Amino acid sequence: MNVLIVMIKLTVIMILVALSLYSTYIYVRKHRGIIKAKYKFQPYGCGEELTREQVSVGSRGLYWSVVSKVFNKLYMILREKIHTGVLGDWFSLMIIFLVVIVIVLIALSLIGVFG
Amino acid sequence: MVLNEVLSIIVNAFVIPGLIFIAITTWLTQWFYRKIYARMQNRIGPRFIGPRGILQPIADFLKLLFKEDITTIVAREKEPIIMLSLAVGSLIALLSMLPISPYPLYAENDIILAIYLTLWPPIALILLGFMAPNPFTAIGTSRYMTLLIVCEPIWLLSILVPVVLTTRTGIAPAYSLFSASMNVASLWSNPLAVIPLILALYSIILAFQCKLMLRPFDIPEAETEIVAGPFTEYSGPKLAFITLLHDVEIVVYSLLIVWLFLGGPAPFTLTSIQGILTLIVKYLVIVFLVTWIKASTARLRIEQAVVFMIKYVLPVSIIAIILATIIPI
Amino acid sequence: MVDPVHHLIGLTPPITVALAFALPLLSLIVKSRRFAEVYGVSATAIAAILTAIAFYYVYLVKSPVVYTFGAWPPPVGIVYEVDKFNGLLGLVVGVVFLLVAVYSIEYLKHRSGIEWYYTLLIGMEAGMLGVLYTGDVFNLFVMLEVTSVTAYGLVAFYRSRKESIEAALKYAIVGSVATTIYFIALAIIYGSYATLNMAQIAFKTMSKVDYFFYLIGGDRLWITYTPMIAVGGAAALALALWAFSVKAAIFPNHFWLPDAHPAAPSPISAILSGLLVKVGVYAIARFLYTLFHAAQPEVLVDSALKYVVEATLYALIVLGALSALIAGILMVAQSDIKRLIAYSTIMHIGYIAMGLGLATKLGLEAAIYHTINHAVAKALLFLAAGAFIHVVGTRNIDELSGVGRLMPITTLTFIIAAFSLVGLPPFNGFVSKYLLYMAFIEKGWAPLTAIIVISSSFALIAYVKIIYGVWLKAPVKELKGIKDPSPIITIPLLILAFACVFLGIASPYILDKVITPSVVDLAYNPLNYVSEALKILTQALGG
Amino acid sequence: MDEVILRFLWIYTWFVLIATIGLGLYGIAVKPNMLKKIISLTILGDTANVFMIYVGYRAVYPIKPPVLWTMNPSKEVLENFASQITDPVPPALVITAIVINMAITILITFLAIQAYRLYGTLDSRKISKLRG
Repeated sequence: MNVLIVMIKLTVIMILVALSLYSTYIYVRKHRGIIKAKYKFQPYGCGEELTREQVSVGSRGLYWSVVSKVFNKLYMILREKIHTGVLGDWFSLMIIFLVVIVIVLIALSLIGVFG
Repeated sequence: MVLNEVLSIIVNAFVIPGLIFIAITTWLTQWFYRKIYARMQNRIGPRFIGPRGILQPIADFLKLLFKEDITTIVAREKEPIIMLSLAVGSLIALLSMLPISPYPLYAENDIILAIYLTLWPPIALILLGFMAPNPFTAIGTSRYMTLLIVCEPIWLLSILVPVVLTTRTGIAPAYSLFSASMNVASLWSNPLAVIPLILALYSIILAFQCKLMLRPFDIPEAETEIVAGPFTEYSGPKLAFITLLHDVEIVVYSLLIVWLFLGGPAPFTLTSIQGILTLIVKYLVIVFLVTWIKASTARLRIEQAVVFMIKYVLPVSIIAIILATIIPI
Repeated sequence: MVDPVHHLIGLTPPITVALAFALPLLSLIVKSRRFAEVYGVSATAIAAILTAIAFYYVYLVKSPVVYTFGAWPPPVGIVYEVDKFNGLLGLVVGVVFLLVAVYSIEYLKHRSGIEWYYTLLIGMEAGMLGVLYTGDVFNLFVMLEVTSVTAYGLVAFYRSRKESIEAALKYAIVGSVATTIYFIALAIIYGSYATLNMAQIAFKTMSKVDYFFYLIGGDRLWITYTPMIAVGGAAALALALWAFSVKAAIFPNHFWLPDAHPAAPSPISAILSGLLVKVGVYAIARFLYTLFHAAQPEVLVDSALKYVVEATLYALIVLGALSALIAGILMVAQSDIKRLIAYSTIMHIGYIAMGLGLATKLGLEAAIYHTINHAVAKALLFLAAGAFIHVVGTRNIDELSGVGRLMPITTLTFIIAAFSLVGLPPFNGFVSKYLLYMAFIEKGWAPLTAIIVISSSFALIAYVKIIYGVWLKAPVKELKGIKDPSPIITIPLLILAFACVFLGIASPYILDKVITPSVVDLAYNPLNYVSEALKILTQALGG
Repeated sequence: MDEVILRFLWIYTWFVLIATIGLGLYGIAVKPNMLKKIISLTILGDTANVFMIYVGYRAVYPIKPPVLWTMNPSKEVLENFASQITDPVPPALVITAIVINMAITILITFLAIQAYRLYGTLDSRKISKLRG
């Protein structure tokens, strides 16, 4: 059997199961009325009132806090030393790379020719 | 021919290892798990409903399912359920690739497919966390994603170990979850192959804990700290589906470990009574192990957890896969 | 007698160039905005039809097709040689350009200078098709310059914005250094192999025959085979691959990309990310696999070149892995929606480079299929992001919050593209990533798959960040009157989204019928590529 | 003696060319001023052109321009011609490259002028709004 056909079959299984579960939910929902009480529909805030603006965390603060804690050093090197946005810094890296590959490849070919 | 295909898909989706099988297994597993977890904490556990409380998980699930469905004004209404259903579906699809299914789906190189199927539940949980905006869900979900970055490669490499080993013994189809599960038992008699297998088993159990947010990696849903992490806003049927997904994950991943690392019913076959008993015993051992780790550890901080995984688990899995590719078989 | 279809195929880039340069002149006469738009769309449609003809012809009738300009035979005249590999990429270019040209009508409807925009757009398409179809390394240089100059111009399209001018300036300097270095590589190639025709270079790297092409030149150019030619070949390969890695944005030559791609208008970003970097990838693949036979190093006549080619392949894998990791790490930290997507391009180019570096059949299939899938999905991602930007007028993810709820079609297509790039089954990105994993495992380098997983999970997080910001987050301010943009924008989005799903679902068929033949044409059938070009010469010399 | 001097000059010129390429790259990498970067870029481009011309040149006398005077040459005339001329292909390539270089230099200079208008400086360390 081709693996990609297996993939399609698995997708079908997945969607079948998902559909049956989803229809269960819809069935349950239908048989259960909703009581309109305003406080129920407020976001949970440990007893505090959350305004619309406070509900969502800014996407920057969301990731940056965790990531900067764990991979702090890596980010410092990558952002402050390499991706500085200054053309000269980029070029020094690129030209080092150019010189290295030219020297390495020519050396290898010389080894191949004479060795 | 076509009928046969359709039948196999229907059986896989709904009977074995589909919804019926998974419902029964999940129910019994949750009862077992709660019982021994309680015992480890010097409690009794479920007691009143059914003999020795065996019907308690079903009662809990039904109670949650028929409660009122509350969606806050900023949250999404039906998308969480769609994501959760897809995640459960992906896990059942994963099971239908194992020999436990009467019509197993397999092909050459299907292992990556299996690994990608296990990616659906994390995605569902992440999106779930964000579908009900709240500071707590946001913090919990971002922690969960940080954990995922370190635990996904470990998960992949550890699963690859038995597959690579069995393929190197020349078994067809190559790199297949099915053939690896059928033939891994013979590797345990090879002293050289045992080393990578044990290393991989160690790392996959820790990755399991991490993926499922079990202690010591329950940082995303840290109770009393950030309420319930990604699930803070959920109640009623949605919470029922979340617990369902969590338990199905435990069942499916334990079965995966049992088959892929311990060879399922080996040394017997699945059709014999001894085989089924062996399978159940192995399964219970894995569930017990996971519960034991959960009960006996305390929660880490997020950066501690990440550093722990990078320092003590990721190198082990890398060593395991390198050994698996180089040792003579 | 030349088959008339050959004329159509060979003349595709020149026709497109002519269409590009006619537009400013015509717009002097017809001073209507509508005219420029219709002209732009029809010109790209003509190019798309021509590329489709080329694709059809090379797949079903004959491959490769050689077209000689002015009927001058190969060593003297310029040759366009289309095989299944570049025919396939040409089709992708044609289709994406057509969709982008349609999309641009609505996206730029409040901007002036639309005729210049379309001139540059069609010019860039002409350059790209030229780079893909050409069978001559110097013509590749010229066409690369055409593509690059139009790209610099389009990045600076918003010429009163600080960031676009800055990005364009940096991009232009970096890019022109790269092309100059490539020109030096050409000098070395010409000095070593005494020809600029790809088929002939491919022939000379694999045979010791003192070939009769050296009609011109003194004793120094009467090159009989000596092992020292390998040194020239190595130097040329090093310089050329460096130059192409700038165009393809492979670490450490990727710095210009995250600046340049977001600064352009969104449809241009889609082209830059989806197609322009692929031109660099194409050139790398062509040089390594057709000219220097990296997939079958045993046919190389110099053992020295074997070392060189193998070292280059290792370098590609290492650099591809580094690109993927670094781009993944930096992607998470971005707060500008287009900059984030631009970093993802670097990551995927890293994957493609790794696939190219593996030099196995599976690896090459993965690389080529991923090239196409990424072109489609990334174009869709940029166009969908552009639709958000068009409606709301900001690129900051936080300021876009909640917009997606009011724009369901755009959000749906965006999510499909994001999931495809993360590699969830059954979308197309999964299939090519799957091939890449299997290529690594098959080669016995299973630990390297961890790099793909780590970078993919970074990508997942980054895309979830956008999905969260755009769709799930509660709106910060009152959103009024925001709805899905007009069908001119949404129809290209839906077509590309359908392509994402289709390329995933139909992948067994596509792999079998399209990708594998193109891999064979690229890497495993060098004699075919060479003999087609040489046949013409023999005919010209009279048998 | 002539041979030695010729050889020395030949090698010396190659050395100078490679050094000039290095100089151009150095200027682009190190000089902070955008205008100086552009000047270095033109130095690099012109050196590349000279390099190309040198590839087509022969240090073997007699040298003739690659122009054939007879309409229907015989085989001997052609062979004699081919052994004496310089290679005409590199100059043809260089002409194309010069035109392209000019176009690019004009474009980059325009961009630099525009950058000066917007940023008020040509210092590449200060033109770094985009980063990270």
